[in-house]
Amino acid sequence: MPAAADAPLIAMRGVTKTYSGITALEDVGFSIAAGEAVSLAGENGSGKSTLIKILAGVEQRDSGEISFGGQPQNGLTPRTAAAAGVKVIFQDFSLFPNLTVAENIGFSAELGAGHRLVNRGRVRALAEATLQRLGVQIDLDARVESLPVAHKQLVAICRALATEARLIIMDEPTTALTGREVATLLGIIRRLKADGVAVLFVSHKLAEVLEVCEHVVVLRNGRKVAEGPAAEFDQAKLTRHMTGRDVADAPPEALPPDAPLLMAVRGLAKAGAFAAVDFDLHGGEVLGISGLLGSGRTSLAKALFGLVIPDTGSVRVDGRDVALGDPLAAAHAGIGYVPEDRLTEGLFLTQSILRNVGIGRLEAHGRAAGVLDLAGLWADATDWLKRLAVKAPRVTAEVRSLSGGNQQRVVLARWLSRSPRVLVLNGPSVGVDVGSKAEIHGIIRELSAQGLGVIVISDDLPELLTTCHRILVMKDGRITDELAGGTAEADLARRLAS
Amino acid sequence: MKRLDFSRNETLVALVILGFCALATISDPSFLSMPTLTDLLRGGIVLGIFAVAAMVVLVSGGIDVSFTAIAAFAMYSTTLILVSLAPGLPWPLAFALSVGIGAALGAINGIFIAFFGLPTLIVTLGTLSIFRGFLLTFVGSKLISNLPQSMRDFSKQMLFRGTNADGSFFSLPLAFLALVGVVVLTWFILNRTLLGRSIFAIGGSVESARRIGVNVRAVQFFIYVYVGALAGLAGIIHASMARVANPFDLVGLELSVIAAVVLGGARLTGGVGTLTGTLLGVTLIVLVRNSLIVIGIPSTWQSVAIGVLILVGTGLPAWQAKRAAARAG
Amino acid sequence: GPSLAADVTIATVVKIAGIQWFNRMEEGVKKYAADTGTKAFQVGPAQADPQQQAALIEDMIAQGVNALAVVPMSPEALEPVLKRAMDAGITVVTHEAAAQQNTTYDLEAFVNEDFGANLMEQMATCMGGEGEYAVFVGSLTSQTHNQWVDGAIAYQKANYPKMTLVGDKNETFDDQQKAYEKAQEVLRAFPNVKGLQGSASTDVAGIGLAVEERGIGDKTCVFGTSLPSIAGQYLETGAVDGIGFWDPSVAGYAMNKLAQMVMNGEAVTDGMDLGLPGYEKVKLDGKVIYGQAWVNVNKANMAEYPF
Amino acid sequence: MSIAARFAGTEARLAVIAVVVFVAMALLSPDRFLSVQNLTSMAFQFPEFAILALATTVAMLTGGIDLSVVGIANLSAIIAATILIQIAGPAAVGPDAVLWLAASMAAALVVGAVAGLFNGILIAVLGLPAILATLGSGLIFTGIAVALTGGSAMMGFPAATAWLGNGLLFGVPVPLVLFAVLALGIGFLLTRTGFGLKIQMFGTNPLAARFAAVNVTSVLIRVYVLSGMLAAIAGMVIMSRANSAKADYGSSYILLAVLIAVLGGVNPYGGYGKIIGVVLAVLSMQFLSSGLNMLQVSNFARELIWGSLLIFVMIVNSKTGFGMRRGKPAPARPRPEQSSGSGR
Ligand SMILES: Nc1ncnc2c1ncn2[C@@H]1O[C@H](COP(=O)(O)OP(=O)(O)OP(=O)(O)O)[C@@H](O)[C@H]1O
Ligand SMILES: Nc1ncnc2c1ncn2[C@@H]1O[C@H](COP(=O)(O)OP(=O)(O)OP(=O)(O)O)[C@@H](O)[C@H]1O
Ligand SMILES: [Mg+2]
Ligand SMILES: [Mg+2]
Repeated sequence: MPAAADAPLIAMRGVTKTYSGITALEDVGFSIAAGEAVSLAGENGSGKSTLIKILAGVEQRDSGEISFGGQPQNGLTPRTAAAAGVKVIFQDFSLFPNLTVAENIGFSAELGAGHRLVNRGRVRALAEATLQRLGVQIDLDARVESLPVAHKQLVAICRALATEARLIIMDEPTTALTGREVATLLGIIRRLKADGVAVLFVSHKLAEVLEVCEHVVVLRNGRKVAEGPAAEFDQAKLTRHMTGRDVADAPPEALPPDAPLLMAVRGLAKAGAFAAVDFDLHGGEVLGISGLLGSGRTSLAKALFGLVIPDTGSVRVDGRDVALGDPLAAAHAGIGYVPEDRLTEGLFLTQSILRNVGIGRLEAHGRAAGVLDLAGLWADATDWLKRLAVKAPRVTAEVRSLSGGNQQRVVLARWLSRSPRVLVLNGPSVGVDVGSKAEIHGIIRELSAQGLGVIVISDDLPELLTTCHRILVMKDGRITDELAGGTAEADLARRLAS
Repeated sequence: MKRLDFSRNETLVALVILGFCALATISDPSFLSMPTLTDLLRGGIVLGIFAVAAMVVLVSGGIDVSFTAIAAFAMYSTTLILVSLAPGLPWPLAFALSVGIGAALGAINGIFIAFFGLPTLIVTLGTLSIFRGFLLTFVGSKLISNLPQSMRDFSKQMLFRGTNADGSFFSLPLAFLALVGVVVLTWFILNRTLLGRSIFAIGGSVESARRIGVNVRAVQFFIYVYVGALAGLAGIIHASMARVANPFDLVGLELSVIAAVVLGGARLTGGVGTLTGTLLGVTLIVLVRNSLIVIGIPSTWQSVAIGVLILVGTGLPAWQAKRAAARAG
Repeated sequence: GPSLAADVTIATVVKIAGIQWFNRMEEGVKKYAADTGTKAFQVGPAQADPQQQAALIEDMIAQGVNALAVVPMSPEALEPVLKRAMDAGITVVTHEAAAQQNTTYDLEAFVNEDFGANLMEQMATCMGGEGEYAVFVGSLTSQTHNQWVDGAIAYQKANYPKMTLVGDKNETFDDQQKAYEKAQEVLRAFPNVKGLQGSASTDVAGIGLAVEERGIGDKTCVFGTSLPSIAGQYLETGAVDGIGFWDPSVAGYAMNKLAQMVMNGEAVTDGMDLGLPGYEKVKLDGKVIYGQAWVNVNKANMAEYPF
Repeated sequence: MSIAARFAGTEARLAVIAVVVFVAMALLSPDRFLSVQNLTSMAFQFPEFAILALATTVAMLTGGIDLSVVGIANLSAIIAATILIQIAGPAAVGPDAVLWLAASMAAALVVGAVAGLFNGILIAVLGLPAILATLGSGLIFTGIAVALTGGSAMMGFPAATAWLGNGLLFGVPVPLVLFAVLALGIGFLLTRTGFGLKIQMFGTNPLAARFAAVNVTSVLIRVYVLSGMLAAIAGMVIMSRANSAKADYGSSYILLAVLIAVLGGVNPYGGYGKIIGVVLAVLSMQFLSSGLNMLQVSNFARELIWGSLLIFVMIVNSKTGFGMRRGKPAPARPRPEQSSGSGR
């Protein structure tokens, strides 16, 4: 037994976890030293979040050992984990939508300190200080439910950083963040490390991973397949370990000059969100839209699909005006929308995977008197699940049992099965691993080859550059710039920041 | 002064109340009088305590329909115990007994909900039948109009009395203080203690609360015990003021109480609710129930009138919220 | 019919189980069973709902009782099920349902309108034959309550022209608390009201409480149908001036006895004596048997009726 | 899907309970409970509230509730009764009577649909929580029924009216046939039609339904119209069985219908529920109720037993992982406030 003094901060051995037959983790072991940042890498569904939940005491392992500072931990609960200094930024944020920003940030601290009475001043002060440390400005009294996703993520980060921690676990903390916030966060991680705090970092953005972590652990199908110092890994090698193969993203093929005009947006405006938006989309074109947080991209995307009612302007598809502010009219005109927040906006979590896809294609399988051709519907849905290579135990399983990336494909499958004319993808690869991401990019390319117009909204600059023919840059609700696809990444980053 | 916030339920319900009072005053100028006020305050005591209890549950993301059965059970068995075993027990002890019985029954709800993890609506729908069935089968179904002296005494204690021009009295019973006490205590728990904030947190997201280490079971258990205790208090006050312990009473009120709470802005989805709103909701319901004759609505149309007011009272804020949501996208 | 009393089953089905009124009726039913050795018992639904009562009768038919003594919650709603009972050879006796079609005999303690008039007479006397009065019914859908009140109003119009009815029939939903609130409201809306007449057994208790709290017991005249055990405390203080009722236990006994007579093939005739107080000389009108079984109770004689 | 798989879980356990209750009652009073008389009597009794339970179920699947079903039932019955009494008259016989019965039935359905439309608009368009909207509208429907009739019963139907609630069709009670047809129809609707699928998806996640271009307003409105029409049918059955129509018939059926739906495994927060479960719950309740009446168990004890049964079933279900607790779904990203008027 090593003496407690030189025992690693956290050590795991043989950790195994199964969910009703599905093995999420099998015999995983590694350790994290104080002041060290370890990256946990792996494809969607490889077991990263599960491992984190076990460390945080949220889920119980089936077998294996975990020790904090040499002390074996049995029956870990969220409270004992927090007391031991383990703080977690959950992939789904785990915030309280009905409480204010201040309270969300301060709650765990109050709980951890064992106060019985709450002191609002104390809570506010802590929240304010933490927000300042991260250099973000969010109204302390706003209810979290009213915040955009990115702000929610920032609040979740603040909550974990608010109090003294020995290990901070971050499960994809940057999915909704743009370059600037990511940079700030990475800066904070460096400072934390310097203070002796350990970090367990999960991200599909491999560049970030390699930038900030000393050590890399790679999971595949719930098993540890590689481990070593970050210096020994590059993106390609990491990708190979994660997926078991090489993944290469090809640049988009050139758009044929005679591509027909598919969609024309003119003078679209909504007070406080976006203004004077004009653009055309041609058949087979992939159009990227990028911008900083709050630049109005999401509002614009929702407006295209009728979920936001614009004040003025017009959207025409195939030369016909689309009624604004009506998702049904938009869908009918052939516009599809894959939302950014798949858990609340995209999925019917407790329904089967099949139904989640099938709901998009009811009309096509309708028979007389509203009766469905169920066999056809399910065959169709199954076919799309296959085409998008959704990894699922059974197609009748609840969609919530899938990993994030597979869930995203389910939403995609739903829209693709409707054969839309224009597909608006808001963050198509948010929380999706490199392997799946490349496949989704492949799908996008394939779609455009079939003449579909695709609008991709993303913060992921390489993604935009490899998939899009053109990229629009938004700032303060206006389109300020336009670039061709295949431009250098640095160029796009500069234009975004300017 | 902040400007009136028309997107808040509280403001809208307050406006509906004012409108209704104006209407009542126009049709009968003597509407604005002390007897009206004391009658309404008195009518709001039991409903108010119930509503506060229902609000706490709604905030936690649950729903409780069994509190009326708990109240009837606690009230009736306390009276029975007093009458048959301890006729001389002073009223504070009798009240404590009823509160205790209520808390014990609430604990049964709490066990099913917190420890077995069953859905709140279903558990309380079940215990509603169980408590009522047990009471009427095994405890008794005869009403007791010979209340023990201590309860009679309590019902005759007044905070103040006054005499109208025609020589009749108006008065506000001591029991009103119980409502005030319950409101203050609940306000303190909900807003000033970590327990209270945990109730809100659970209402926002149980899973998130669990993940940051809130002892969800303990909090839920507390909620249902607390609600049971409040129901026990409301029950014994009801019996004392009505000067009869009728085991058939109270059950059937639960949906109106929940309606009052939701009128006041509490969300059925949990996490949101205020005491101000709850009291305004109760005020509206009591006001409407007690003023239809004054306005001159014929008996045959009175339930239509109440229905319309519930719809207007909830419809305005709901419509407002929906428009705001549509504007924001 | 069955020969031995012990083989005879008579089910008394009341509007709702457990309440004071029908508990008292059950005493009569039990007494009948004890006196005669008949299997006589009483059942009632847990909720005041005609459909639940119909289902209960349905079950009684299925289990093969010989006779049914029914106090219908809503007589009309029971016609089909009682018809089925009679078709199955079951003797049916009803109570508080003078218009019931499918019954062998309906037993009425009295003519409802007369009973209402009796209450009105007392109230009018108390009021000195003039002033405003208000009436309360348990529910607007209750036939008997409406008959009492209508009888009372008609009697007042004919005999006490200086009295005036204020407001509608006030509906109390058979709930003392509602009666209390309605009474408060009536007292506010019509400050000069002197007479208040209740119908449901809890009405006068609710009214009495409101009257007592306002200290106007001496200025008002409160009458209505109730039982001493419900209204007693208000009779004592004078907040309620008088109540009228008929003894449910006697009615219960009488129904069972009547059912047995029918099964035995005994004749039921006008003017016959059922051998029970208030039913010594019944009036037969078609299928309806009327007694003169009402009792007027006030502070002076309430001790004689300990239920 | 194999039959076993289709019948697994909640519904299978309910089937066991129904059988156990039946056998227990049969053992406790073998000659009476198993008599043809009793079995037919039960078959006449339950359809009226079972149809109301179907109405509640449909609303519950969207995460809403319909507390106005009894009000709608009585109001529709009173309108139908008006036609039968005032236009047809008690003396109507033969094809004439049948025609008027059909006409009154149609009128009742229209009333039910309009009342349901009213609910649907309140909930889907104005965004009222279903529990309050239908509590309020239920008071209004009942109130209108009281105002129309002055509170008294309407009687004097043509004899043919009795057929609906008391007749036999090939030896089977007509109300039972009616219930069976409706249960099958609703079951079919829920599992085999786009509308049914949309109901369940909406109940699972109203926001996602909107994002999936489901016409949520139309779905919700149609749900309450359907619920209103089912209530109207129940109203007609009650009217026929009572040979009269009145504003306060079946007042205890609201809670009973909710209890049955929930016992039948319908998730009151929406998204899950099977008609077979509701049918089994209805049967269990009826066996229990009639059996206990035969044993002369107090009707209050019956409430006690119902309540205990409900909780017992829930405990058994939860032990086997049937989680329908609010906020339980594993990825607990809090559900956003349903501004789209999900009707909770
Ligand atoms: N509650 C659950 N019930 C059943 N299976 C589950 C549950 N949670 C996770 N799983 C399964 O466990 C496996 C690991 O999931 P996990 O969420 O840990 O993946 P991940 O590596 O975090 O993926 P992602 O990158 O998409 O977030 C997956 O196959 C998933 O389907
Ligand atoms: N209806 C509205 N009224 C006023 N302000 C609005 C409205 N809708 C959005 N906004 C604001 O407009 C800005 C743009 O919002 P939007 O969500 O479109 O940004 P975004 O860049 O798409 O964000 P993200 O990075 O999360 O995708 C934000 O500051 C938002 O708060
Ligand atoms: Mg994950
Ligand atoms: Mg007097």
